[in-house]
Amino acid sequence: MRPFIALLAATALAPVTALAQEAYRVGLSGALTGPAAGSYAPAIEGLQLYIERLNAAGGIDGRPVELIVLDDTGEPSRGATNSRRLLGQERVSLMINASLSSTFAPMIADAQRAGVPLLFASSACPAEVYPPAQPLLYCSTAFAARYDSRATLDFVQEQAGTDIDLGLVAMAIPLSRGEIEAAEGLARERGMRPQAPTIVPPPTADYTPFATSIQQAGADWVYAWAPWVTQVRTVEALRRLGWEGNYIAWGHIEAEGELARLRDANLYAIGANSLFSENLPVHQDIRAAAAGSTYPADQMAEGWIAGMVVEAALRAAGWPADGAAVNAAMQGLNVDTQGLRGGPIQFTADNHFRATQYYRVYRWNGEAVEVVRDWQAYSVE
Amino acid sequence: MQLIVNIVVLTSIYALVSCGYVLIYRVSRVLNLAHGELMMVGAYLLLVTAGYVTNPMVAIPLAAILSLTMGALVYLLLMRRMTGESVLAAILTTIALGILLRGLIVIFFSAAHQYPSVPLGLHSSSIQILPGARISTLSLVLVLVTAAVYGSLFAALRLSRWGLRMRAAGQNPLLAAQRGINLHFIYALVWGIAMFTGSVAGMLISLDAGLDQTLVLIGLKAFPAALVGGLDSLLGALVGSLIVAAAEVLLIQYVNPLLADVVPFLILIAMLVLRPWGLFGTREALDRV
Amino acid sequence: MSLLSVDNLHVTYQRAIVALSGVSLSVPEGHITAILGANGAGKSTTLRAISGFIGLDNARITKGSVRFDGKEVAGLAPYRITALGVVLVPERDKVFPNLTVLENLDVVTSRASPAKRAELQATVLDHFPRLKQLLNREAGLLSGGERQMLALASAIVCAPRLLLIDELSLGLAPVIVEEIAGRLREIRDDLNLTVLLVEQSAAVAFRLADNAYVLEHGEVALSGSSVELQGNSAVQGAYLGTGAEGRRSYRDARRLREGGAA
Amino acid sequence: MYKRLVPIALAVCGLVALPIWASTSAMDIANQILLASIGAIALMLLTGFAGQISLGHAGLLAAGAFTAGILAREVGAPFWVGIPAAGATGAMLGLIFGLPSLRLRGIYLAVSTLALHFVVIYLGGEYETRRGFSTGILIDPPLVFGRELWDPRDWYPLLLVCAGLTWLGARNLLRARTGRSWAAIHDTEPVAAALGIHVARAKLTAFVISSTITAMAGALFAYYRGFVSIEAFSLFVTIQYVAMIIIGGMGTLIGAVLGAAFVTILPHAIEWGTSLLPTSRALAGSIFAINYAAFGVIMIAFLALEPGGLVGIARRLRGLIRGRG
Repeated sequence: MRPFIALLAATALAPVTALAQEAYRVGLSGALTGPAAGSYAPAIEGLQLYIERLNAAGGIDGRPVELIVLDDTGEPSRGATNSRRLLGQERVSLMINASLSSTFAPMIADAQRAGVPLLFASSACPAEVYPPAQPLLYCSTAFAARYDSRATLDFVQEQAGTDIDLGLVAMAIPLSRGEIEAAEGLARERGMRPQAPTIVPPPTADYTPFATSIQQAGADWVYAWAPWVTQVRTVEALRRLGWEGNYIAWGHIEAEGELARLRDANLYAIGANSLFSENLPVHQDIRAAAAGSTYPADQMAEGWIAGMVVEAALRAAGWPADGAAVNAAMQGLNVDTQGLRGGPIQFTADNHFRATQYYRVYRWNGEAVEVVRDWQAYSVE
Repeated sequence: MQLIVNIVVLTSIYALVSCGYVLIYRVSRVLNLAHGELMMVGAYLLLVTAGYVTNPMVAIPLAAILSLTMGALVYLLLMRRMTGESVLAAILTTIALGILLRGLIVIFFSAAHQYPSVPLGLHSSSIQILPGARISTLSLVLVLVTAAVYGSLFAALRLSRWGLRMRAAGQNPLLAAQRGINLHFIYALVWGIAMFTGSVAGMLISLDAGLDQTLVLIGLKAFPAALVGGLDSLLGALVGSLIVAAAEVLLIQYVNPLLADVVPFLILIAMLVLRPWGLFGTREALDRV
Repeated sequence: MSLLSVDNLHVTYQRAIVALSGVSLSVPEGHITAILGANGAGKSTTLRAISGFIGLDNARITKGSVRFDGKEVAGLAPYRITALGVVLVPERDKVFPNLTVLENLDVVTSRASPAKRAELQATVLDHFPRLKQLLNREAGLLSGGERQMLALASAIVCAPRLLLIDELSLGLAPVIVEEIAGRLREIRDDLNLTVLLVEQSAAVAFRLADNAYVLEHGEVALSGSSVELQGNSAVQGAYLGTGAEGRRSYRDARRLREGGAA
Repeated sequence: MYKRLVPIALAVCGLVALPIWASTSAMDIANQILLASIGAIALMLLTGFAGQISLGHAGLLAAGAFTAGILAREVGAPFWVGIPAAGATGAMLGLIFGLPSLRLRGIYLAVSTLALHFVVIYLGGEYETRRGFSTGILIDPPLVFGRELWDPRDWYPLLLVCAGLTWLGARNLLRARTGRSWAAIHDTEPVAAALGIHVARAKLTAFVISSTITAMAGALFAYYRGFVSIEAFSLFVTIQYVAMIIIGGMGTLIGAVLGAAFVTILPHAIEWGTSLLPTSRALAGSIFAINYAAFGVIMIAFLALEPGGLVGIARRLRGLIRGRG
């Protein structure tokens, strides 16, 4: 028993890097690795690049921003350990979650107990951020449960009316299934004929059986809301079966590159982020910053927006910025997304999501990925 | 009609993967739970060879040969030390090997989703093979490859001398050694062939559906197919794969797609209770364990 | 002159049980030599020590030497000794049950060239005609006698220089043992084989062997040509139960060494 | 006898004094070690002593955690009801997990428990989505003696007591008749049967007792984390527990605890190690992979080089010292 107590002591007194006291301290726990890393790691790197660029330009009023990034591999137990370390030992004044929904609960509980605001960036927005919002919880991620399905069904109705058979595709993880089952209800209300949702278990060797059941049920349109892999594998299998219908999927960060790879005229992606091909000044900034990084620039919009929100919050909170000060500042935040999104991100005391959520639909039109329908606003009640 | 085609494709995927389990168990009495990871490593090897030479007709065979040698090396460097150890120790060594490979793959290739078909310029078009039934070219290739692999394995085990020696080593290693058969070569050969067939399956799946960590789970799903047929016979692996694949496809179509994930294991439990040594396995395999 | 000479061989099991304590014997080329002895006298251990398959249930050669054709082989890896031409026919598990008779013959590695091997296979099948009729039958389905024939045949196809046979007659009916022993003698003459035979039944041993050794408790108690040993009253008393003085109490058999030493 | 008491007394007071000077995250690690050692002792009883291979450990942990979670959420059952209820589920599952062991041995038994693991996880997933807890079940901190347990420092005494009780219970069990019957069926079942030991009953008791303790450990874990979700009970968790009893040393209770400590501390040690390297930010991306690879290498090293595990090494060291001392 003796040796392991000594080892334990060693980790306890690990060299707490003595930080210059005047830096703003922000902590992040995210899925840098693990099965879900594909859609979170690029966003985290985008945020790191933003903060580095901010510090290079003198930080906030001369003080640098110290971003502590911990990997939780999408596992709840690691998420809990990270949040205790960030709040207890690193004493951060703002905590960010960029991971699977399974890590939410322990981090929410710790943040509310420590009175430190928790920002969900690139991870799905939990229901607690919608009005009437719970204290301390904010979300800057593009996709949002409930509103995505409504916007998608509006678009489908606009294109093909309501006399259609609607296929529904989700992955067998609780969040994706929940949203698609809600969409089934919404579609039925509008008079469409929704099929029973096709829920695909994650490790699938061959997607053809799932595509067959959708095709044989005679779907004209198919709506998919799931991780990008499930969405794209299903449409590829459907095309191989000779299905010519229209397929609309949620535009994750990989969407732009993938639409160019697939070159499918009837494949729509609905999203809240703008296209990098528009080459707005902010896109150029991201490309410049992302030169030489492991992930492609067009997957970093989510992380960049999170950086904007963090900067705005810290700048509004002033110095010294403890949890309460940053939280108070975030209540009235108004962040201009410089074209990355359809509009600004506004937080109010009651709405920690955004005042209006903008959706855009795009697809491949033969030579490039083009915008089929420009920003469509939905006010968040 | 399309359902039958789907069943044939899924059967050949599971068969090509599960023959790796059967070969290793039948000859060296070791259950290789790292087969899923070895299959994934084979697919990533294709990513490496595709980086150097973009002609698929060269890249794929090159990667296949690399995986054959790697399979043999896995035996010679690691599993050879485990001969004579307890059953649990041997299984756990394969599990540990699997964990090690998973870690190394992420270190070298990052966790992102990769597409080996892009550098090779392969686009998976689809063909109409029967009225009302279409299949992707790669799936067709996979079915043909599975048929070729099983055909050559059955022939080799029946006719070629090395095939006989593999069967002999599986039945009575001591007597095989007394008759001058070099057991280490046989085991290395069989581990090589198992990784070869697994890697070919891994490559074809990744050319069709892209490549990432989840390929390992497909290896795990093929495992019940090998066991249902009896860990001990190739014919069993084929029949087992057919049963599991047919159950999955029909359940997805008519009952509830969610069951596809757990169906193979339900069949496995039923089989273990009724006939633990599987349909074609030899009962002796059970007592010996 | 002798193909195999074993000098003062000691073998212990699990570092505790002494199986052989000082066995010395030599097998002249072209001869059939037998090892006799009661159960547990160390007959099989000697064979396994010579063939190299000793390390199985952690037995170890602790002292002494085994010289084959002038070369020291004690402690060599089994497949190296087999390559030199020493082939063992084990007591149990002597055939591959799921392979057919023909496959059992094809599977073994032979020191002879492919052509010579085919010829060898043909002659051995001539000597065991019953096997020729059963070529496509699975070995597991053969009778005890046929199985022993197949084991001998597959060993001979390896073109051995020294054939070690562990228990030729075990579990077989006398008439079958007679037939196999006769066949073996013909093959020995035909192929000039050198054979070291471990045998329980002295009758079979003396009928086949030119000379013999009698082991007792891991030591060589008696040795000599078969004729001499057959005449030796002590051996008769202990093994054949037909001692000159009529019934003898078994108790004295233990002092076989002092009493009837030749 | 006296000579053995000194190290044990030292260890106990060392453990009791720990909360005074250790930091919160160190306390969190200590609590995780205690939780892990309860599960490891349970698996050691089943595989180390009774020789029944089981790859379903994570499934049992999940069953215990879900029972506690469901009761806390649906019925609002307190801590004192949740733990024994989880134990009952564990016992029931232990029977189900144990039945195949009557017919199967070795590989086939391992496989049947593996299959049961996937079934339990599937049912857990179904429950989570049916009842709308799409992001897992939140459990508020339990009330024990009127005090709300949230800070690792409050949890530590309770967990220490639980681990201690499991240790003592296991030790007495091994000395009792059940323990001896387990030792018999460990190696040669036919001989055990010949000696009149009711092999089937011995096996089933091994499975039931081990599963009950494991399920309670799962429930404790759920209360400690305040949260239950299926992602937390992947196959990797089973492999971690099996690694604990191997690295610790098969067939010894102290081995289970040492293995639990080793496997729990390893990822933190690696993370601390890589944070010292200059390129720590680049490596942060592949920490998970380095952990996985290191875990694999260490397990292989123990399996191939030192089957006796840490206990084996300790014994060998003590032999060396005594030999030379």
